[in-house]
Amino acid sequence: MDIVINFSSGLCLFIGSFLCVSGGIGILRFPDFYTRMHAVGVTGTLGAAMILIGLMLHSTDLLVFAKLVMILLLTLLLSPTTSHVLAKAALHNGLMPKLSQNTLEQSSLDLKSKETASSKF
Amino acid sequence: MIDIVLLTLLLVVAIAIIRMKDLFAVIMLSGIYGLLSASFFVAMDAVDVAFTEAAVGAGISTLLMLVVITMTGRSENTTRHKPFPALLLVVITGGLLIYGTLDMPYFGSADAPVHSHVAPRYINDSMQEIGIPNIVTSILASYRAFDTFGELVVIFTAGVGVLALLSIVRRPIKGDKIAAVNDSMHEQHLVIRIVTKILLPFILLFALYVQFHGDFGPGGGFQAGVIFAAAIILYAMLFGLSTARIVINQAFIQLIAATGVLLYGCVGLVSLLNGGNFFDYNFLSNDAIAGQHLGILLIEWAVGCTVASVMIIIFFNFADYRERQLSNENQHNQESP
Amino acid sequence: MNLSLELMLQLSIIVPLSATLVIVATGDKPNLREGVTITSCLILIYLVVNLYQGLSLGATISVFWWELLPGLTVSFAIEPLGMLFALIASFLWLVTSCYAIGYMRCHQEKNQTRFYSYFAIAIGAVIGLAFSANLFTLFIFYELLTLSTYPLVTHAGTENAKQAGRTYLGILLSTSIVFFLLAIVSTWFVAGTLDFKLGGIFYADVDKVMAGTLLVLFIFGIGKAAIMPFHRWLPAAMVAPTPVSALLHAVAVVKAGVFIIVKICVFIFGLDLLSVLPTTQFLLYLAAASVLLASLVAMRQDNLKARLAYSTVSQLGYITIGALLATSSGIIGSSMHIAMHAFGKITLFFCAGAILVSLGKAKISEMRGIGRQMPLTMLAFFIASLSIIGVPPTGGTWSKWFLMMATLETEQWLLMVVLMFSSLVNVAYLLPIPFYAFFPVLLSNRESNKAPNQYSSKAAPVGNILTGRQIKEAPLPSLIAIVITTLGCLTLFIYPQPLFDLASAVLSIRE
Amino acid sequence: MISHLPVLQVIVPLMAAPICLIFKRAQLVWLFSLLVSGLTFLISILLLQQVMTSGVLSYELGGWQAPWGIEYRIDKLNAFLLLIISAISTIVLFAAQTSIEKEIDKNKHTLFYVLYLLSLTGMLGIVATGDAFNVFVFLEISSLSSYALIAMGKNKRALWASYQYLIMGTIGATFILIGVGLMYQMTGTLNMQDLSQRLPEVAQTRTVFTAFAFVIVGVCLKLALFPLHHWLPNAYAYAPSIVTAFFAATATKVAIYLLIRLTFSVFGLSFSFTTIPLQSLFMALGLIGIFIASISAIYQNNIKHLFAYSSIAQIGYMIVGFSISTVTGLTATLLHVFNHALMKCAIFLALAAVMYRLDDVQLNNFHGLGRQMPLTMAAIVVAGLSLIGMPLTVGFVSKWYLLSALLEQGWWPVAVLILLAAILTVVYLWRIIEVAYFKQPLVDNAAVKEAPILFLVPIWTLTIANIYFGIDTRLSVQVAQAAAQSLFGLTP
Amino acid sequence: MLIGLFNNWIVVILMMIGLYIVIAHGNLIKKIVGLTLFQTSVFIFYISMAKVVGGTAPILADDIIQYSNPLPHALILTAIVVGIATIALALSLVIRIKAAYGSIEEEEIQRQDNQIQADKKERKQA
Repeated sequence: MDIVINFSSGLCLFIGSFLCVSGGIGILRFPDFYTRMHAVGVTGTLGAAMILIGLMLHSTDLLVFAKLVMILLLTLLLSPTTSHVLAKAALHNGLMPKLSQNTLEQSSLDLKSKETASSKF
Repeated sequence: MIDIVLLTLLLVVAIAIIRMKDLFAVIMLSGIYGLLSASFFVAMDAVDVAFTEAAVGAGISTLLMLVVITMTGRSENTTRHKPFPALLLVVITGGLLIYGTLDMPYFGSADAPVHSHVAPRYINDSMQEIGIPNIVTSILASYRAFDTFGELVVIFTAGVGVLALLSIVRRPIKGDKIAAVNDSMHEQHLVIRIVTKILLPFILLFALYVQFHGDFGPGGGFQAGVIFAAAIILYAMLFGLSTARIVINQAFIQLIAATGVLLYGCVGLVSLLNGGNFFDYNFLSNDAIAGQHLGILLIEWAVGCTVASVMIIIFFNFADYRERQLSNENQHNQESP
Repeated sequence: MNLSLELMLQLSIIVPLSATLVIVATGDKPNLREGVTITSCLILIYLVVNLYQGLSLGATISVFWWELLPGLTVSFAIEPLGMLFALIASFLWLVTSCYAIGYMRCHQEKNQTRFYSYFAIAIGAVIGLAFSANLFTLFIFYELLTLSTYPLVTHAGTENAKQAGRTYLGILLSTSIVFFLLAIVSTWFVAGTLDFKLGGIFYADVDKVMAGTLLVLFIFGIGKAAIMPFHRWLPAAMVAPTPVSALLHAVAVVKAGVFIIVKICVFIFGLDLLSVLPTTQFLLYLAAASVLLASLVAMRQDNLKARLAYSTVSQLGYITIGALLATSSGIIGSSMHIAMHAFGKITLFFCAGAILVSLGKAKISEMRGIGRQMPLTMLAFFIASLSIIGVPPTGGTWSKWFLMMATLETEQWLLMVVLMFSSLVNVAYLLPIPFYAFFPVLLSNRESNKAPNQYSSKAAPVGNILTGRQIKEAPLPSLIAIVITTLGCLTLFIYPQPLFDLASAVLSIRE
Repeated sequence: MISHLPVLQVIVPLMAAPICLIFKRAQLVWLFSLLVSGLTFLISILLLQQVMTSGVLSYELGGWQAPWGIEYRIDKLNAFLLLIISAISTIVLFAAQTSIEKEIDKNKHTLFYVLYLLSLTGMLGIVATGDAFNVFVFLEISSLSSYALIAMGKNKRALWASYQYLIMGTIGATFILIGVGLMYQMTGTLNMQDLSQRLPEVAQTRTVFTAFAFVIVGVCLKLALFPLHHWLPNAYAYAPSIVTAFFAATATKVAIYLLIRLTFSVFGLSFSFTTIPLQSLFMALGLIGIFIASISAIYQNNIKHLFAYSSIAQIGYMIVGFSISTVTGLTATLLHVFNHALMKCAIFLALAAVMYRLDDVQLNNFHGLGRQMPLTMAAIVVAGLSLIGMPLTVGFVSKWYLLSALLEQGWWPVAVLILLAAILTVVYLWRIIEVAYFKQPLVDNAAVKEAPILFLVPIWTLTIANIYFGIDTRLSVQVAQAAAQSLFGLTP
Repeated sequence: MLIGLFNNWIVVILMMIGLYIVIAHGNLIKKIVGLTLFQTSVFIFYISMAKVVGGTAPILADDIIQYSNPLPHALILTAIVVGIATIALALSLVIRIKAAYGSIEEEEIQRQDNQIQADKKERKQA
């Protein structure tokens, strides 16, 4: 029985770490801020979740297991929010995403109109 | 091995801080520096210190600096102030220090005088004398309770100092104005407000957990206070300073800060009046160990209150000053468009 | 009322100091204030005379006040030299006060209360200085004297009064801090005690070079003795009103300086150690130089008070030479010269003040023929200058006689020549003033056309030298003071016995 | 209760600070802090008596034995310092309320008193404690409250001065922390008494040498010794005048105490004066400091700047006395600590009175002040004379001891230099006196009256103390002598 | 030999970087960051002193025999809080300086100070 648990926890850990590594590569390869942000946001959350699940499987006593569950819930809640906030702040400060040539003019127009409406504060 | 890696990372971050011109990046790097040093402390088995460094070094100090640069602008002028005399001075002090390290006991050697003279008693006898597993808390709260009292007064002085420098007489804002600010904020930070509404109770709960778990694991008054303050600051940032002021009014917070210090002092006075020396918890109740527990509990509670209220005072005054400046600028712009 | 001698000693210091409070209290009523000054002078004289009688009966009077540091006490003891100085100071205080009443009233000086109160403090400091039993008490009153005379020097409050005050205080304070205090502390350290003892307080085997440097430090330290390099403050203090310069240059400050020099030579070093020190010779020549140079400079001074100031500098040189010659006749000569010079010089200053008040003349060149208007003052001037020069009918002869004897005993021929020559120079700068005052017409023709002719018209017309009878003498109290001091000069010649006994008692040579 | 005096000395003002924060009315808070400061003064007197009769007092905090817990060791040296600090703070507090009415706005008065009491606690804590790390903690309390107090000055340059002081002060405190850390590493203990026993074995190692260097540099930063004094003039000139009066008389004295305690009690006389050429180094720094500070004092227009530089010069005197490293030399330093506190506190309180009336202390504000504020000006004159070292004043006593200490060692050139420096003191004092008594008052401050009674009482008690302790030196000399002898190990 | 002291040398270098920033950089906030660097590296020095190879965190558990030294941990807890207190006060000073001087560069502030000094002197002469 514990072989199955060991194997599955090893598998989860492996997937988790693979995701994190891919996130890292993503940062290096992608051209601009938003795409990099996307790479890290997605892989970060999932990778961390997988590693935690792997640890849960691996853990022995209940207390550690409970703590790991709490941490899992927290990361699932938090990391998407952080990436959202990061993107919002970048946009708010006027960082333009790098688009292909033709859609550039069109999107910047409606962006301006939205911009003036929202930033009263 | 891990600490070598962390140290080199710290070195890289430090050099980056020198090179950077943009203050925002420098502050972020100093936050990272705090986090790295916290993880180094974990590698060095100093869990309590790691907790505090993460909460204070990485958390609050970065936060406060960010609030300040929103007021003072982000760019640093290019010319170096006076690089060469500074370099010379630094090389001399560095050389002296390295000269000093030559005779130091090797890193982690068990027979160093540090481990052989005063420390063994803490490790061996603290269970019988005080009876709590976390030796650091037992030193902090009982063996060297006066140090912590001094440190609490330092925090209290910083709070009073910031009050003395930045506090301004508040004009009560009318009810409807708060609502206006509220909904504009709502529309702005919809996602974070929802998430914080979920998270806030857990953060406060976690703070209380850390507060009372100090005897058994890493934690204690300081960390709990800082986490508690972080929760309030998060609330203030997202739901507007004026609403936060209604939730936590300033006079009350100052009162708590003062009572925290008084509580700490009174624990000492009570033990004094019961016949022991100052801060001698054995005299707090008939059984020595129970006295120690009671003493440490009260002390941690006092520290938690004061640190939380002082951090809140500091943040609210910083944010208040910023808000007043913004409102002055707006009036200024309206007067001369 | 028979107070114990010790109590009288303490009272003699406390009376002048406390007089200041009373004077300040009665500040607004001038007559009452003057009365208080005069009564305090009389009380002081009464006390000092009693002390003198007690001393001459052989009583040793000493008082202990408090101990500042272990071994360092503030205590007083009377010995003949101190007695002599105190007698002069208290007597001349009376005379100067009544002179000042006349001078101040007539000259309408402002804030006179401040003048009289600081005057009293200065005298209190002088008495304390005279009776101090050790160097430390002496230093306290020395500094008190400097500080209390500063407001007197800068009494006028004008810009050059401030300037003069700055040089006055600058020199006196810096010499006293740098040299005098250093000398006192080193003596305290070398000799172990500061109390005055007749044969000197140094052990026999004290190393000569150290004692020599100490002597130099002492001589330079006492700025008030106006030895050449540090005499600048004396002419600078001329800006003060005349009673003050009279007080400074005849009674209190300068006399205190030389008094301390004599006291140190006799009671700290002791005559035998003094004669053998390597630096004594150098200091003797220095004093001689200051005698000569000062009198030469005095000759060229046109302002009367400046001339008298430089003459004081040279006369003080006499006393220092007398002290440093380290022979008994030298000491007697110098202590007697303190008295003689005091009476002589104070009269000269009174006359100068009288001339300034009544005729408004300060320059000597304008003083031709004033004998007509102020016969009595000029006569007093004549007698006093005789005493300064050292000619028989006045007291100055005795002191100069003993000084000459001292130079002979020690075969210091060069010094003897210097003394002789400077007496001649004294004649050159003192006698012409009364001479031209009485006989303006006898000027030789050559001189008359050189002198600015505007003078001749202003003075009494040449024709009626005898008939020009508009006598404009000094105000009455000043005149009385002048007469008393002139008589003092004369009596000191006729009846010098008590002064001589006191002077010789200094070295306790009692036949 | 008598046996608990050492800890009560620090706890009373410490507990008073938060209590002051709770009641808001400034008038009440002023009286309360005055009462507390008086109580501290009383405790320090009782402590001094106890120490003089029964020798060293040791008080284990928390009931734990010495090297494990924190221990308060009160011997003659720190009892003497405790007395000075609490006496000065009580006297300064008399004039506090009237002075800050004009210099600090209304709603910050309570905060001022809280910070004042905290800085008093910090200083008392540094002096009373016997534990090396505890010194660092209380050093931070007193420094932090002094940064905040200085920054409350009216003039905007108080902020910049306080910032500079903060940077240099924190660097100094961190140097001390490094030094204490190195000492702890080599000996394993933090208690000063224990350190002094265990340091000689490891004294020859390079680490202890570096620890000594760092701690001394840290203390010299706090001391404003010559090369590290740049923060002091601005900090004292632009701070509220009551704060300057309090710090001028106590802050640097605490640093001097630390220097003496470290070199004599912790590192031991032999180590600190033979293995390291501390003697000649400090003698040179002290003398240069005296001359440069006195000369720059002459050219100052702002009178507070002038007397701040003169404080640096007086510290130079103390350092010269300290560097003689003989019993008389140390007695001279301790005497000068006591005397300088009296002199400078009187002068700065008088300046506070002038500031209260004229709102500025430039040289041209002093025109004709001799007539308009006679009592205040007279106090400045007497305190100035005591600064010069006139007999019958405290300045003379310390100068006498310093000179005899120097001559005992035969260093008469240093003695001559010290006396020449006294002339410089005369020069810059007389600049003020001439302006005050000879110049006519400028037309605009013609309506200036004498300082209020609440100023005159403290100023004149200090001036009379200046003269009284110049005459009856039993207290100051005996205690200083006994302290010096106990530090040199020869029990009196 | 190297590993033993390498740790300390890096800490010393970190300290010196912190000190360099404080002294060399004119910007007030940069100085404060330099100060935090300097103090945090001192804490690292203390904690690396307390580590015992093979020891665990100083929390008493029955199966562990070797613990790291808890005393420096207690000291550093105090020092961290002292550090943040100083930083908070320094930042509030920076805010007030910005409001009063309008800039947080050392040269600018020094220039304005000398400016005030200069025209005060002219007023005195006038």
